[in-house]
Amino acid sequence: MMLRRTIETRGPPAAEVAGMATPAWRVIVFVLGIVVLATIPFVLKNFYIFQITLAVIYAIAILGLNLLTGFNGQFSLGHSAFYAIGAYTAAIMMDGFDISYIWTLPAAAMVCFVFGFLFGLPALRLENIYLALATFALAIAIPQVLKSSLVEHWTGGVQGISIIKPDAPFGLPLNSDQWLYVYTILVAVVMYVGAHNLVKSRTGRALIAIRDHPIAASAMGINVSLYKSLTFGVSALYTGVAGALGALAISFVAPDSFTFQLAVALFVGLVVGGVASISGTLFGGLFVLFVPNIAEHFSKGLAGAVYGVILLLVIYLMPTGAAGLVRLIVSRLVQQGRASGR
Amino acid sequence: MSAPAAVAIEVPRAAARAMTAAPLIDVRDVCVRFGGIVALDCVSFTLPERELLGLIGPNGAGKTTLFNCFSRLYTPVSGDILFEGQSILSRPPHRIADIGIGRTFQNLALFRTMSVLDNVRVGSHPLGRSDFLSNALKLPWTVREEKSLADIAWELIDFLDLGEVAHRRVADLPFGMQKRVELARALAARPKLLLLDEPAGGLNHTEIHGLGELIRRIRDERRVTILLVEHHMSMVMSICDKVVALDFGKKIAEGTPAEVQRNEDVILAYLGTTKK
Amino acid sequence: MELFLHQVLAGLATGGIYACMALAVVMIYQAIDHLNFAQGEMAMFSTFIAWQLIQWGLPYWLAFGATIAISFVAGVAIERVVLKPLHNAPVLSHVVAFIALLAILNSAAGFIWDYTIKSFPTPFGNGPLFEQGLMSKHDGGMIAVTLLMLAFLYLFFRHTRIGLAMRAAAANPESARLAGIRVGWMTALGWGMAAAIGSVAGMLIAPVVFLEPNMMLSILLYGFAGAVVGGLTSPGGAVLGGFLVGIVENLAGTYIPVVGREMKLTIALFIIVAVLCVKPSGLFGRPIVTRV
Amino acid sequence: AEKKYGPGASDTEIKVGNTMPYSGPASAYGLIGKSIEAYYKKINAEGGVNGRKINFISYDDAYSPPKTVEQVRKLVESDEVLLVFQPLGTPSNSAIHKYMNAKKVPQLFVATGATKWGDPKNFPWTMGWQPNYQSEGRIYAEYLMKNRPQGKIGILFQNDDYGKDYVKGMKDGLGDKAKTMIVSEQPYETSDPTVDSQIINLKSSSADVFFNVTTPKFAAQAIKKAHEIGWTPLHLLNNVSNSVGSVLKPAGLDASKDILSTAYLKDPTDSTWDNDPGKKDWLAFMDKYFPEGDKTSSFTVYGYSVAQTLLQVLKQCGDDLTRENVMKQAASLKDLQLAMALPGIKINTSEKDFFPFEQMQMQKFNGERWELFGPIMSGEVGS
Amino acid sequence: MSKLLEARALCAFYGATQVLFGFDLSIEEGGITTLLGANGAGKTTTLRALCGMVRTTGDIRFDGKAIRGRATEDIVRLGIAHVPQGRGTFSRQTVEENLEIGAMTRSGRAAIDADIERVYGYFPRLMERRRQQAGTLSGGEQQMLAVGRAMMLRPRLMLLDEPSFGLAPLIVEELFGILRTLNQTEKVSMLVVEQNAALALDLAEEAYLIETGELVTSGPARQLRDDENIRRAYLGY
Ligand SMILES: Nc1ncnc2c1ncn2[C@@H]1O[C@H](COP(=O)(O)OP(=O)(O)OP(=O)(O)O)[C@@H](O)[C@H]1O
Ligand SMILES: Nc1ncnc2c1ncn2[C@@H]1O[C@H](COP(=O)(O)OP(=O)(O)OP(=O)(O)O)[C@@H](O)[C@H]1O
Ligand SMILES: [Mg+2]
Ligand SMILES: [Mg+2]
Repeated sequence: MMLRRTIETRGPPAAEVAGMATPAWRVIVFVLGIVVLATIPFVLKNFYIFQITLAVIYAIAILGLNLLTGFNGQFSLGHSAFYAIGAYTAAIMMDGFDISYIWTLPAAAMVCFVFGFLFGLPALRLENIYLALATFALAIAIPQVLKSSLVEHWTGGVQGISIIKPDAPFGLPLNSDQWLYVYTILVAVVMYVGAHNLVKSRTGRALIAIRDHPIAASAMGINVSLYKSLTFGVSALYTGVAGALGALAISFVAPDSFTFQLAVALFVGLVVGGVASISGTLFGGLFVLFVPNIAEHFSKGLAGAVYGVILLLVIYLMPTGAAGLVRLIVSRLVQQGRASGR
Repeated sequence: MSAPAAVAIEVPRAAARAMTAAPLIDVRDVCVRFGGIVALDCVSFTLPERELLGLIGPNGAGKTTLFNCFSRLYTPVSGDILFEGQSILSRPPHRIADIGIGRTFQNLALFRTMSVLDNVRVGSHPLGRSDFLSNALKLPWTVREEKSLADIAWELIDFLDLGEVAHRRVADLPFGMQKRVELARALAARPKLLLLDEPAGGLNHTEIHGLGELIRRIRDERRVTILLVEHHMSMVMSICDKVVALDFGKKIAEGTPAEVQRNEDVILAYLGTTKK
Repeated sequence: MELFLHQVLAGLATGGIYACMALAVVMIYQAIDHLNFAQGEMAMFSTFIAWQLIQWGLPYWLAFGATIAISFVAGVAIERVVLKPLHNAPVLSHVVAFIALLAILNSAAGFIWDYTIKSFPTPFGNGPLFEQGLMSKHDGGMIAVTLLMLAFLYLFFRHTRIGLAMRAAAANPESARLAGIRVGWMTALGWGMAAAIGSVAGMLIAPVVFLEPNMMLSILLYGFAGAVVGGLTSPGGAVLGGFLVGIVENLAGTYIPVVGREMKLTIALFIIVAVLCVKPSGLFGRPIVTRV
Repeated sequence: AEKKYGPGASDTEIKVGNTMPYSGPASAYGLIGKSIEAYYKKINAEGGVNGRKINFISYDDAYSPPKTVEQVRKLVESDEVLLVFQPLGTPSNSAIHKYMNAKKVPQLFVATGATKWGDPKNFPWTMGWQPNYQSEGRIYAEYLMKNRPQGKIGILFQNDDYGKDYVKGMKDGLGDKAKTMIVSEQPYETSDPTVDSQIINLKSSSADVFFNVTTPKFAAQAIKKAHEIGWTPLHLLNNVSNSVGSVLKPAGLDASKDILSTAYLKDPTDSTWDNDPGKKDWLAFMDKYFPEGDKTSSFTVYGYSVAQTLLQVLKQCGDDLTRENVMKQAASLKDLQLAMALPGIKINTSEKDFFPFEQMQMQKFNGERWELFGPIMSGEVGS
Repeated sequence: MSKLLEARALCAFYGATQVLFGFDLSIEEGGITTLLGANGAGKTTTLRALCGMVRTTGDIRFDGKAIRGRATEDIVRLGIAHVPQGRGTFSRQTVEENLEIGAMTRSGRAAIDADIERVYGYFPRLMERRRQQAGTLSGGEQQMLAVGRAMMLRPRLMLLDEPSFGLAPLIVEELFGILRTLNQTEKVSMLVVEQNAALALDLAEEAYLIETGELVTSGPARQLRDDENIRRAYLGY
């Protein structure tokens, strides 16, 4: 009796939380996704390739934010700062030191991790609202810091830095937009797989436990402060890598590119994609990139208002983000399937 | 005041060294204050390994406060708590589970958005050593570690008969079941000492009886020493080896269940007439 | 020394602006247990309404009163129409709704009244308050009104039952319902009051910074900062925090060489974060203990 | 002649691309885009240019460089416009500078006064329009050297390229004397709620010349505050912020009396021009095609004028509507007198001179309107 | 005697999951009814359903008026106080503020103050802690506060979800005495959910027994108490 139940429930890990997609589903979606991704650079105009590249870059940044806010429960409205640091790291290395773009990503990752970790230390003392404020302050401050005369020598001050878009290596028959797309996708796959592994692991569970009940988490032997600071670092790392990729894609960095509006946009992307959802961040990236364009399409003078209305509608329709909606639909389908199966 | 206290400390320590059966826990003159409120007032007792001690007392007597001292959520203004002969007060809260102290919470402190299985797996956190990097890379040894943590969790889920709800979100479960999840979670790190704060809350008579059996089994089969806070006297009296009664932070009685049950102070402050 | 005094007084004057906004921030925080990022735009929009009324020929005080009333109703309406459908949504979704609201109000104001700055009249007169012109009459009047609003809020929260009901509804809606508190309406009332207080703040601030759709973007940040330094739960603390931020910012800008001038905001924010690290619930906020 | 078409041009239409901050913190400038759009509506209604309609495609970039890059790429690669016209903002234009020149697409008449837009040798596809900030700074310096050689100058400037260019122009113009004459430089950020603190610092630095390098809102604040605290220096106000309707009036006409500034376009609120045919045309245009536009704002005049400049270029192109020819014609504007430019201030460009407007005239505010005085000057930078 | 509260074919749902499967329940005016059942049977859900806190179908009448589908606060304002499972403490407010909140629907300062004193009289512990942040009270103290808060409403009907939860034996005894007094002197009707079936059946006149959302049996409390089979099978004592 006991044994039978055990076998039943133990099941395949993909079905772990009730109402999740079945593995067959997932495999199909995954394969389809790969096929679509692989064909994009050969069928679309460069401009669209560029746009999709940007969307994926934003998605990576949002993924970083999601690790922090969604999974670990630390509210941040300041991730534009880490995006900026990543972007500037890449730009300075390429422009000032002639270092290949390949090395900019690990460097940006390291730099941002350190910055994030250090910022995470005082942030430990702050609770949600206060933390939101502190990070928001960071977002406001970063453009000022970037153009300050202290660092102007490296950052190029208000003029920013122009960099050159990398060409495809090994004589691959790709133009720079196509190559950057491929490169971004490769990086994104690594980042997403890493995030997925992390979230589904012992460490990931610790992060969520801290979000849900920090006192209980520490009673379970989780070093709450350390994990929180490290999460801040990892989150900054993700966003910083996105920033470095963004610098390559735009080929230009300037303080005005990284205002708090970017931080707000990343946050919006996080929520509409789905808090604590990894795949939702892709939707978030697309949203951040395309919805302002759609809004503008309706009305120039009222672009902001249209954007706001779209945002409200999206939140009404999917209060738990795109991922939440998908989860709901799938669980409905599963239930219906079960009902009709009976 | 300090001189006799020092002497008092010296003696049992010498004695403890002499005897091989040193107490697993040794609570020494622990005092806790919140502003003007004295929550614990020089409470001392010891508990040998694999014994089951019941901690009783009226509401607000300081029972949970004592547990919170074990968890290092509160720091006593004076006194000390020794575990296996070593003070735990120098340890931060997250370094308590790894020396083998597990607990449940009176008012439930589950990870509400997580499934039962995940809650229990978080409980076994101290048994693992994977970190951000190794987990993100899914190194082979972390996969093995995951497997062994999952095995521990499943074993406990079966032990506590939670199999049917293993994948449900804990927040959606009825209260009594949530209490059992807490118990499973507390056991997942294979503790030597288990602190149970009103585990029978929300259970009916049969269930309480079953729980009593279970607690005994945990002590016997899993070799766990248990400190039990409970208001259900039937259970305390039937399973505990020893009972300590607190009132207004002071220890008012200590002894076998039968002794304590007969104690006038305990009856007056705590049991009232409905002795069961 | 004279410069120092000048800067402190000027800081007090701008601090008055922040304090005004900080009060509105505290008001909404008590009512919804969160910060409303659209608060600044709401105040801006109200001020435009006042401006429009004055343009149409209403006397100042009439327009002032009418604007407060309109803002109150509008605040209630926003809660009922925009936020009510989100009652069960997670709090981060609410924040996104605030951002949406911000975008809508900002863009609508620009569309209706365009982006050129407009002067907004002051009821206190334009001249200097003291001889040396350290502070204008308007600054003095603004600080006085701020203190009046503070007194009102203090009485409201500490000594009326409805204030308690509002805090209860924000802190624990489910239990509040079980006590018969109409949580939805409490929230709406909170929005209404926050909007009304915001409109007063806007009308007091506009003569100094000029009226235009973006006038509140940065002021709101300073308002947040002030409220947070003082303690989000304490109206008095928030006002004090506002003044403090104004003064610290000016002194940093004046006396810290090079970086001070360029990054006075950054430095001010840094100081705030430092304060929070030492006192996580603000200088005057009541620390909240959680236990298990 | 034989018809030649580049991308975006045909027998019936010419596609002109543009980016503007219609949303976000710099949305005030969106008015320029809307004025241009209205103006081309008028041109199209009147038959277009050489029989072709102008299809003005304007996108919102929210004053964010990455968005500008995206939108401009969309214009070039997806909409395939003939040229990109009047993208606004120094950072935005910097972001697309290399791209436009690599793609060989005209980046014409950019809406910023930085000097780097007039560099035909390195960037032959980019051209400015308005007098550049440095030149203007030099004009003030020249004025001071002549009239206040012992003056102690206090500067309030926006802490970005815009403000810094002005300050550079001023310093260059003062030459060796810059060090002694400038007694205080006070930067401000666009995120500062007020500039009160800076004004107090300037006053206490005992400056008797105030060089006010600000955007409209802060200009008004500065004028008002200086007046309030009884600081009455010789006040030089940069051109960007000298609109009577949208700066001086809000700041207080009284407080604005005796301010000096420069001009190259007519102030729309200045009654001097009431009988001027150029202004009458402009008013007629506003009433008919842009009735909701703000007639007191200098942005509408700006948009109107820059749109006319492009119109002239396109007219000159005739039937050769290639990108090369657009640049060629843009670089061969000779003595173009725009309707709303001050009399005598003309646009001139050449292969080597990518600064269309280079002249300005100084003016003084008399409490009601600006009074022009002195000769037409040019700051002579970069050309 | 008339029925104060009547529920017919009561069903309740959490999202798409149905938890109560259509049973009838009624409470006599001035009487005490108890609702018993094992863990997860749906007792809490029943109380929540009566207060409009979960989605329901069926018919619920209070004092003859249909109340199903009404907002919780409106139902409470009819005079129904609910001591929720988990206590629902306003943890950031002080003990006294918690009691004030309980009386939020009433007016009359003097009467409210008198009632606060009365609650302090019942639970002297709360008096000692009146200025303390309620979230820092011990579990049992919070339970007392929850009961006290419900009393502050001066209700006609009290719904008590495991009122003895976490209380020391002596206090449990006192609490049930208080409930009995309230019922007798002030004619407050009560629906009591209890795990301690013996105690509940002693207190109550009527009893309902449910299992997985369905009614097993109902009748006079004495009858249930004396029914050996039921006691064994469901009440376990
Ligand atoms: N953080 C705190 N601040 C103030 N007082 C506290 C705090 N924690 C506990 N107390 C007080 O200390 C006393 C002891 O509380 P504790 O939770 O230990 O009681 P307990 O014995 O567990 O009671 P119960 O049986 O009701 O759970 C209580 O009166 C409580 O109000
Ligand atoms: N929020 C929820 N979402 C989904 N299901 C729920 C939720 N809350 C309760 N349930 C389910 O409803 C059923 C009845 O729960 P309820 O809490 O009413 O039981 P109970 O009789 O009060 O039990 P207990 O004695 O443990 O308090 C249980 O099966 C539980 O799993
Ligand atoms: Mg306790
Ligand atoms: Mg229950």
